[in-house]
Formats: sequence, structure tokens, C-alpha cells
Amino acid sequence: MKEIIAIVQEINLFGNGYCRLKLSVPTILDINAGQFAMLKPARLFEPLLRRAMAFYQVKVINNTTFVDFIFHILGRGTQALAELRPGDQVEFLGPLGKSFSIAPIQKQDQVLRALIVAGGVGTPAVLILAQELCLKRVETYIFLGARSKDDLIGIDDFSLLPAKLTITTDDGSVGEKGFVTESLEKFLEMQEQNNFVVYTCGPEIMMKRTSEIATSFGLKTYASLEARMACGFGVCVGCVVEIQQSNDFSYQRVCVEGPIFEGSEVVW
Amino acid sequence: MKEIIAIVQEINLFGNGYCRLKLSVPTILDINAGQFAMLKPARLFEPLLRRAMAFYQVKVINNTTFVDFIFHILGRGTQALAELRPGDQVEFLGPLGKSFSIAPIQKQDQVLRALIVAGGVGTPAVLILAQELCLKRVETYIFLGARSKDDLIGIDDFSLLPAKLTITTDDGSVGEKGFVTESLEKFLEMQEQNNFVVYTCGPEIMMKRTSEIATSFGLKTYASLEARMACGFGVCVGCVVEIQQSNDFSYQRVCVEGPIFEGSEVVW
Amino acid sequence: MVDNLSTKSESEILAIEIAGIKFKNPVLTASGTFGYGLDFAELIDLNRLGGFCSKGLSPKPMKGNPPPRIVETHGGMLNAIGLQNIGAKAFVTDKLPLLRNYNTQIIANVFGYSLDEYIEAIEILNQGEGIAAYELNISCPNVKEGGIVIGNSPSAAASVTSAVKRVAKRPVIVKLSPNVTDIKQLALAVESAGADALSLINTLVGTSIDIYSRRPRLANITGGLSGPAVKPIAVRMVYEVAQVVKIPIIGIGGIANWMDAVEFLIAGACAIQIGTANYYDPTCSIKTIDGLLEYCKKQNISQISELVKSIKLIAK
Amino acid sequence: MVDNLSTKSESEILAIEIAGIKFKNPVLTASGTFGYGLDFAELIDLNRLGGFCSKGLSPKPMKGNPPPRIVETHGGMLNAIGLQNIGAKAFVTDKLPLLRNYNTQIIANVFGYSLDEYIEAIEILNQGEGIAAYELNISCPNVKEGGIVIGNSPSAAASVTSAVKRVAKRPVIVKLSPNVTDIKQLALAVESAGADALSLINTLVGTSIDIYSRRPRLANITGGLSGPAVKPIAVRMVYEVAQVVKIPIIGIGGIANWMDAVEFLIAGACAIQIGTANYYDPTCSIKTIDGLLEYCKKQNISQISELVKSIKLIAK
Ligand SMILES: Cc1cc2nc3c(=O)[nH]c(=O)nc-3n(C[C@H](O)[C@H](O)[C@H](O)COP(=O)(O)OP(=O)(O)OC[C@H]3O[C@@H](n4cnc5c(N)ncnc54)[C@H](O)[C@@H]3O)c2cc1C
Ligand SMILES: Cc1cc2nc3c(=O)[nH]c(=O)nc-3n(C[C@H](O)[C@H](O)[C@H](O)COP(=O)(O)OP(=O)(O)OC[C@H]3O[C@@H](n4cnc5c(N)ncnc54)[C@H](O)[C@@H]3O)c2cc1C
Ligand SMILES: Cc1cc2nc3c(=O)[nH]c(=O)nc-3n(C[C@H](O)[C@H](O)[C@H](O)COP(=O)(O)O)c2cc1C
Ligand SMILES: Cc1cc2nc3c(=O)[nH]c(=O)nc-3n(C[C@H](O)[C@H](O)[C@H](O)COP(=O)(O)O)c2cc1C
Ligand code: FES
Ligand code: FES
Repeated sequence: MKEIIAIVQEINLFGNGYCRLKLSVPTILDINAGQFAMLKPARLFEPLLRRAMAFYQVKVINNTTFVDFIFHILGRGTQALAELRPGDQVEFLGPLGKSFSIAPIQKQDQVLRALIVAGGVGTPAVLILAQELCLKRVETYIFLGARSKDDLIGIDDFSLLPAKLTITTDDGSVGEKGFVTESLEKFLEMQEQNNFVVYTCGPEIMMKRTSEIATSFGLKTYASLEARMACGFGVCVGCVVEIQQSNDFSYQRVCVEGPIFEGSEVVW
Repeated sequence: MKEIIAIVQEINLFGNGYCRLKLSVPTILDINAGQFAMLKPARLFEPLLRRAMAFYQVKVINNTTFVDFIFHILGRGTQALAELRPGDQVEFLGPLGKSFSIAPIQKQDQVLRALIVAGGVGTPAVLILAQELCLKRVETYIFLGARSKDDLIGIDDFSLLPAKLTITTDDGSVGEKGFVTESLEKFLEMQEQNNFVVYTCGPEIMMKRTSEIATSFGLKTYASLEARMACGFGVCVGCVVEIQQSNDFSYQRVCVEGPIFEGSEVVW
Repeated sequence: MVDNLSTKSESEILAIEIAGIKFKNPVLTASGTFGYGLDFAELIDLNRLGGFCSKGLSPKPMKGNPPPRIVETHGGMLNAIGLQNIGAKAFVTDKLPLLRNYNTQIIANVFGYSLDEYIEAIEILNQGEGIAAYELNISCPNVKEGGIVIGNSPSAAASVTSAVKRVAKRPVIVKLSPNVTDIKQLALAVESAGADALSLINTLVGTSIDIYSRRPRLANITGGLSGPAVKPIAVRMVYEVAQVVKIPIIGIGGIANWMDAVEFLIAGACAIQIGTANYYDPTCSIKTIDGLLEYCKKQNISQISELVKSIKLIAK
Repeated sequence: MVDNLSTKSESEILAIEIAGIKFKNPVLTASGTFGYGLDFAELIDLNRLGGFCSKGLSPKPMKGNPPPRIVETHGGMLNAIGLQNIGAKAFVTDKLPLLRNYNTQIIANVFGYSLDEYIEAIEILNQGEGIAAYELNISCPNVKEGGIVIGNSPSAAASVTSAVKRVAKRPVIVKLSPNVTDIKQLALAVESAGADALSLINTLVGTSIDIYSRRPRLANITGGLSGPAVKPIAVRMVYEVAQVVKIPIIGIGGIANWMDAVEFLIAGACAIQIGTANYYDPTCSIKTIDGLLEYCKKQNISQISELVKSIKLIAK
């Protein structure tokens, strides 16, 4: 975790109100799949709090780390981030949180297959994971859902991977029509061997449903959760989610114990 | 008074932390010497309040009014204004306040002479006045004071006028060394006929001293005051200054009854 | 949904009634932030407003506090105007005749430093034509009672209320101070004393000090905090009071757009007042009316009163 | 000026003493915004801090409130964490041994829902080595007394204070609630009850409502407002309390930079705590220390205590 000033390299608006932001961070960062940063335009008085953003792409060149984020422009914080211009300074804190673990896939005698289910602005959080899985030659199936064609994120980058990619849109403007979880269920029903580990990131309702479907097929799900965050590094205890383990529950911090939790343990 | 969105045409930083801002206002505004506008970058959440800025230059072309401001970058509001870039939108309210009156000069049988004393960021407020006086062929003497060479404002524009220009700096880096009020006093002592009307804008202490000197020579002073403003158009009653008239005093609003007051009536 | 909302007029959707007064919409402007109304005529169409509250009026004109009177803070401002005003009589003779040309409800905000002063002001205003209601500002010190702030004491607030009710020819709205441990007590006391409605909140007491001169930034040392900074406190107080009183509530405090207005209505306010936002966004009240109408249409709300106190307390 | 400031060390200029505890500078971090201290070790040099206050500790661990627990507001945030904490015992056994490696003052913030709980927590903490003082959070409801908030009643606050003082082996700082009509009364009651110092302010009660779901944005419905938005109220309360008590005051509320810190010192605080700003500007405390030192040097202040309560009330 580093608290440092990053510089905007590129910024582009696209689709239905999305923004892609490339920053250069003048240090070497060790970033893993599923981690995030807290961002805020430098010297901005309002809003006060930084915004949590998952790393979409990471590249280290010499002593600089180049990081990409993709976000939906919604409220005051993302609006302010979207108004940044190349050369502007950004207050950067990261990398934060635990990463997606591919250990569960490899721990077995036989290597399992990976199944990634992402929706909306949950999509950016799984690209690095998908890259890593493919690099490790894990057989990987990716399901990406979006409301419509103009809400699809990162198709270009996901298409480059040697993974089976299924796209769904709610309105059918591209790919299969319907919810991504419907495609997922059909897919699993058709499999002879259900030797998958499921990774998911997206709207809560989508992750909950994914987790339910996975459980019904006897699969484990790792879900990357979102929560309102004040600090992003564990001190405010504001970002908790209810986690059920054995017979007790506890409130765990999405920014430290998460953002990735086992789907079956989350009290959705 | 119009409440309208203006567009940044040009913005330049210069000297010891000064900014020159040119806006286009998509309407015809009738602006007079000494009036001001309330400005704020559009959609900025913080600071809340607009900032009062005197018109420095005004030009109407077709249905658009081009207005220039010069300001010192000090606190949060002026910092935010200084970060504007061409094309950005600015919330504009103006013109506001009363204007410098040249009637006192012309009301007499014989036409009097004008004496303008300005200092620091009070300087921009008197350029239009000086232009108007020169246009009306009033014999005009201009005294501009600044801390140093790098704090002088608008010398290029003032030099173009057929007026006698005296420059003073506190450190002597250009023009006469010392306070502008010292030069003023020397000047008045040397005059055979003290048939001046005095106009002043600048730091309070400078205007107070100018008014005292003028009074001692039997001259009237019109001073353009500053006050913290919330609204700029008379509704908050926050910007008052104490004004003594006959035997009673009242608190008068700098934004409506001012910003120009008779120096001898101001309780400094 | 039975009604076809698209055929409903703005006034059918937005009209509300408080203490028998009909407002064309629930958007009012707050006392001290709208002058005597006329200054805004150049900037907005006053006829569109639900109503407005005059600058606080005392029986005699008042000079107010020495400057500096205002300080900007993060998300708000402090003011110590000292209730400078032209006096109730000048309001009746100089302002009302002009204001009567507008089709909006005029609420006269009234204050005093003693019970007698309140009554004196009300009696002058009773003579004025075109006033819809009185709003009592009780956040001022009572000089006779050793300077205690009337609005900080339920019993003092109740006695001002009942005394004013006895003479007032118009409905009386009592404006509550937020600088109290339990605003519910204050609200209940004032309700029992006969108030027709409540408005809340007035400003919170604060101060600011210049770190170089080490002097207070306000000549009065302390001032009243207003603006978006105080909104969460105001919404909480409206919510709390709405749980205990039966009379209508007008919500005030940091409202800067239609979303803020909706929040207050859901919390329990029947109408709202826009204050500080008038300064930095002079058309805020009009934009709020437009926004409320659009929100109602999109949310299938055929009459805005459906929103009032519609907060759902069940989690998730 | 006799001293040559340029030869003075940081600690000579900035050191302060409160209730017999020596702080290397007046910059502390506030309870609930600094975890148990260790989470910050990766971001700042803890040895530079005057001190820090732990997250509020109860005798037993607490799970806290269900989420959502926070809402951002203009200039601040609401929180309803529900005092989730690891409990006093785990603090003593798991955190203190690590914290003792740092050269800074550790203040254990303590709360309870009854008098007994306060005493139980203090007795556990008395066993811990390396705690400089206790800070009592009295802004929680007393379950036995029908849920009244201890900190809103001078008598309840005084009885907690004197009970804790009887068992506490370390100085006791009482942290005051701002949600009261007269904070001076509260301060005086707690001072008479034996408090060694006061800290103020805790958060202001507020709420926020989602306008589409019409549900409160916090599962707990209301929460505590903190951040720059509340600073003017906090400075006013520090100023007021400093006029009436003799014990030292620690100022809290919206401090986000050294200028804010100076303002609180001038108002009457001997030290300050940084809260919410730690979240969005994790090095804020260090920058504040640097800024205070520079300010002192530029203003020819040879010892920062010269600033304390140096407010000049004479106008102009
Ligand atoms: C670990 C993590 C990773 C994330 N990665 C991405 C990403 O890659 N792309 C992307 O578009 N978004 C991502 N988000 C969500 C992003 O942080 C929110 O969209 C953003 O905080 C909303 O800010 P706003 O200023 O637009 O909204 P506002 O309405 O101004 O937000 C108000 C407050 O609510 C919080 N908030 C609102 N919505 C969310 C949300 N969905 N999650 C968390 N906090 C919220 C804000 O942080 C802020 O404090 C991520 C969130 C988390 C927790
Ligand atoms: C009628 C009028 C005309 C003005 N014309 C000019 C001009 O042409 N060029 C220029 O540089 N400045 C001018 N000013 C002053 C300018 O408005 C202030 O410099 C500016 O308000 C300071 O804002 P800030 O954000 O830098 O300071 P901040 O420290 O952020 O200000 C805090 C608050 O104090 C107020 N304030 C601080 N200093 C002043 C001041 N000197 N006058 C009024 N309010 C103040 C601000 O408006 C704000 O509300 C004028 C002021 C008035 C009243
Ligand atoms: C400069 C100023 C003057 C005010 N004067 C009065 C007044 O005369 N009478 C009154 O009842 N309230 C007065 N108020 C309080 C407002 O009416 C309102 O209650 C308060 O500002 C909170 O609302 P806001 O946050 O929207 O401004 C004044 C507020 C401000 C900022
Ligand atoms: C998320 C959060 C948790 C807090 N927890 C505690 C606590 O456990 N005990 C306590 O005394 N104060 C607690 N506080 C209050 C702060 O210590 C501080 O008094 C308050 O936030 C005002 O300061 P600020 O505006 O600088 O944040 C908490 C504040 C926040 C924002
Ligand atoms: S965001 Fe503060 S603990 Fe997670
Ligand atoms: S600035 Fe509001 S009355 Fe002058």
C-alpha cells in the first residue's frame, strides 16, 4: 500500500457514461488480480472521500507503474474523476484489499477449470484475473453481462484471451439476450464435468444469483464485493459485510478482509 | 443583472500569482465603470459562494459580451477560478453594484480634473473609469501602486491612455519607491489648483489614507470598497460597511449601495 | 396507478396546504436569504414560488451588527447579520403593496428580544394586507430573561407562541432552533402552546478565528451556520419531530436542489424552504420546483403529499 | 523576541503537557479514525505523532451495527459503526505489545452502555502497559436509564466520570457530546466530577435518506456527522468551554490541516485530534505537525502553548 501522487496519462469517455482512466504512478507497485485503489483528484475540496476503483490493467515500465481503471460516471466523485485531464494529479492509495486466489484451482490433484461471471462495472475487476488464469493455462470460461451494447466494458481486451467468452445483454443488442446468470445456468447444466471454480464481480443481485447457481452445482464462488468506503485501508470499519462462518456471523471489512469473499459465506 | 453561463475564452497566469480571465457572456450586458460580477466555475461543489470580481475590460461583439477580469490567486475560490481552462463554463451574475460616477466632474461650471489612485488588485476596477474619463477628455492623473514589479497590473493598458501615469512600488523595483499615497500627497502639494475629483480602489488602508489626504486638500473621494459577499445582489445583508451621514450612521450594502462610497462618509 | 400523470397539471401534483394556507408547491424561500422578495424579481419569476419568508421583522427598524458579518466555511457559511431590517411598519407600507402584485404566499418572519416586541410586531403586521402567515424566529436572546435564547427553552418558546397566538390574525409557524439537546421537547411544547405549524431548522451556532490576527472572523464572535454542511442534522431533526407532532412541518437546512427537497419531504416535512443556496444559485428555487415535478412524474406520484413522511424504516 | 527560533528543536517548540502527560506535539489522532494505530504504520511514521486514541473499547468485543454504516455528505460523513471493537482485553494482549515499540502516547478510548461497563473496561485496561490516559466516550445511550445518552445529561456524565476516576490508574479525559443545548454545563459538571481533561467534540447526530427507496441510508437510521462541515460548531464549543473550565481541552472536529489546528489552539485547545481527515488524507497528521512548526517559526512563537486561548476579542 502506497499513498502517492499519480499523474493522468490518458482519459476517455465511452459508451453509456463510462470513463477509462490511465494513471502513471511513480513507483513500482505489486498489484494482484482483484485489488483496488482509492482515488481522488488532487486538491479537490469536495467530495471529501476517495473513490474505490478496481485495477483493470497494470504495466510496470522502469520505475513507473501504469494503471488503468474503467468506471461508470454516477455521483459527485466519479464525475470529478471523469473531468480530469492528461497531466492532472490524482491522490492514489493502493494497492488495497486481498486478491482473487487461483490457488483453489491448482490445489487439487487434477487442475480445475475457471468460470468468470462479471456484469456492468464489475467487469474491469476480472480482466487481470482472466489474464493470469490464461497465462497459467487454466481452461477459462468468461461470461460478461451488460444492460446493452453501450454498457459493455473491455470486450476488446477480453477477446484477446484464449478463453471462451460469452456475452449477454439485457436488451439483446449484442450477444445473448437476457441476464448473464441465465446463460451461466444453461452452460453449467450442459457440462459433463462440473469441475469449476467460479469468480464473480458485478451487481450484488447478479453475484448472489451466481453464488446460488454455483452452490447448486457444488461449486465454490469467489465474489468481489462493493461497499461504501471512507478509508479503504481498514481504519474506519465502515465498509463491512455480514459473513457467516460455522454458526456465528461477523462483520468483515470489504477493504481488508475483502473485497473477495466466498459466496456461500456472504449474507447477501 | 443577469444570471447566465459564461464561457472561458482565455486564461493566463502572470506576475506574483495573478490571473487574467476572459469570458464570453452570450448576451448584451450594459456594464459601467466600477461594477462587478459574481463568478464561480460551473458545477463546482466547493467553495459554495461565488467570488466578486470587478470588470477590467468589456467589449460587446454582436450579441456577446466579452469581459476580462484580473485577480490575485489567494484562497479556495480564486484558486478554483485560476484552474479554469478555455471552453469551461462559469456561473456569472452581473453586472452588479453602482458605478463610478463622473458626474461630479462635469456638474460644475468649469470641468474638474480626475485623480485615480489604485493599488494592488484594486487596479483592475479603475481601467474602465480611466478610459471613460479620457474619452470625455477629462484631464486625468493615474497613480498606481504595487508591492513590486511583479505585482503591477495592467500597466500596458493604462499606458495606452492619454493620462499622466505615476507608478510606485513598495520596493522600488519599478517607478517611484514607496507607497502610492506618498506620491499622491507630494503631487497635490505641488499643484497650483486643487480642482480634482479623486477615485480610488485598493487595499483599505490605502483608500483610507487617500481619502484623508484628499479631504485635507478639500477634495471629494470616491472609494470602491471590498467586503465579504455571500450573494452580491442585496439579499443577505452580509457585505455592509458603516456609513456616517449627518449625525447618524447606517450599515450599507457594498453590493447594492456600493461598491463605491464617498470616502468621507466611510467609517474606516 | 389509476391517474394518468401526464395529463395532470403542475399545480395538481405539487399543491399543498399548511394550516389552511394553499401553496402552489412546497418550495418556499427562507427568511434572511430572500430579502423582502423584490430583489429576486429580476432573477426569477416570483409567481412560480410556493411562497417566501421575509427577512426577520422587528417592531422598529434595526441597524444590525457591525461587519464583518459573514464567513464562508466548508459546505456552508456563518452569519451574524444581527437581524438588520426595515421594521414591520416599513414592510407593511413600502414592500407589501408591491409584493401583492405577485401570486405567491407571503410569510412575514418576526422576532423580538422580549414578548412585548413580538406582540408589537405582530400587531403592526396584522394591519398589512396580503400576508399569509407569520413565522416566529425564536432563536434570539430574551433580553429581559437574562439573555437566554427563547428557542433553547421549551417553556420560553411555549409562552412566546401562546402570547403571539392570542393576537395573531394569521396562522403562526414557529421556527425551531437546532441548538438544543432534544428538539422533540421544544416541538411538543410549541405545539401545545397552539402553533399552527413548525419550521426547522434555524442556524447552528458556530465561530471561526483568523489565525494571523487571532481575532474572530465575525465582529459578533459567533454566528449561525447554514448551507449543505448542516443538511444531515436538519433532516434528522425533521424526522424526529415528525414522529411526535401532529402539526405540519416545514423543512429547512442546506437544501440546494430538488433531491434535497425530496429527502426532507420523505423525512416528514410538508414543505421546504431554501436558504443559503439562494445566494450562490439564485435560480435554485425554480430548479427545485421543476425537479420535484419531474421526480413525481417519473415515480408515479400523483400528489406530492403522498411523499410526506413516507420514510420506510425497515432495513434493506 | 529573545529566543533564536531557528536553533530551537521541533520538540522544544511543539511539546505540550496535559494532565501530567508529555506529548511531543499537540497533534493526536481521533478515536475511530485510526484503528488501533498499527494500520497506519505502513503510511506514516507513528513516532512523529503527539499521540493517538484507540478505537472505542468495551469490556467485551462488539460486533457493531449492520451495514450500511457510512454515508458521505457535503463536507463530511455520517457514521453508525455501532462501536465494533475487539474488546479491552484483546487490545491489551494483542495490540499494546506491538504499540509499545512506538514512541508516541497511546490513549485508550473507552465506552459502555452502563456505569459497570465503563468500570469493567477501565479495570482491564489498568492491567495494560503503555497506556498514557483514558478517553471516555460518553455519547452512548445508557441502557439501564432508559437509553438516555449519558453525554447529553450533565449529571449522568458527572457520575460516569467520578466512578471511572475512582478506579482509573491513569488520567481521565472526558470526551463531550456536541448534541446539547449548553456544552458549558456539561463541561463544568464533568470537571467537578474530577476529569483531568476534556476532549470535544464527538459527532453530531444526523441522518440521510435515499430518495428512491425512501429508506435511511444507514441501517441504524441516524449516525454521527463528522468532517470539515462541523468545524465551525466545534471551534465555537471549544471557545465556549475554554472560557469556563480550568482543565485542559483537546479540540476535535473537522480538522484537516495545520491552519485548522491553529484555529482550535487559539480558541482554547491545548492539543487537537484529527479524525475524518485521516481517511481521505492519511498523512494529514504529519503534514499538520510540519505546518504547525513552520507557522510557529514564522510567527515567532517559541513555544506552542503561547498560542493556547490567545484569541483576541477586541474588534478590529
Ligand atoms: C473494491 C471496489 C472496487 C470498485 N471498482 C469499481 C470499478 O472498477 N469501476 C466502477 O465503475 N466502480 C467501481 N466501484 C464502485 C465505485 O467506487 C463507486 O461507483 C463509486 O464509489 C461511486 O461514487 P460516485 O462518486 O459516483 O457516487 P456518489 O453517489 O457520489 O457516492 C456517494 C458515496 O457512496 C459511495 N458509493 C456509491 N456507490 C458505491 C458503490 N457501488 N460501491 C462503493 N461505494 C459506493 C461512494 O464511494 C461515496 O462515498 C468499486 C467499489 C469498490 C468498493
Ligand atoms: C466588489 C468587489 C470587487 C472585487 N474585485 C476584485 C478584482 O478585480 N480582483 C481581485 O483580485 N479581487 C477582487 N475582489 C476581491 C475578491 O473577491 C477576493 O479576492 C476573493 O473573494 C477572495 O477569494 P478567495 O477564494 O481567494 O479567498 P478565500 O480566502 O477563499 O475567501 C474566503 C471568503 O472571504 C471572502 N473574501 C476574502 N477576501 C476578500 C476580499 N478581499 N474581498 C471580498 N471578499 C473576500 C471570499 O469571497 C470568501 O467568501 C473584489 C471584491 C469585491 C467585493
Ligand atoms: C444571512 C442569513 C440571514 C438569516 N436571517 C434570518 C432571519 O432573519 N430570520 C430567520 O428566522 N432565519 C434567518 N436565517 C436562517 C435561514 O432562514 C435558515 O433557517 C437557515 O439558513 C438554514 O437553511 P439553509 O441551510 O438553507 O440556509 C438566516 C440565514 C442566513 C444565512
Ligand atoms: C467512523 C467513525 C468512528 C468513530 N468512532 C469513535 C469511537 O469509537 N469513539 C469516540 O470517542 N469517537 C469516535 N468517533 C468520533 C471521532 O473521534 C471525532 O470525535 C469526530 O469524528 C469529530 O472529528 P472529525 O470531524 O475530525 O472526524 C468516530 C468517528 C468516525 C467518523
Ligand atoms: S473503508 Fe474504512 S475500513 Fe474499509
Ligand atoms: S453580498 Fe449579500 S447583500 Fe451584499
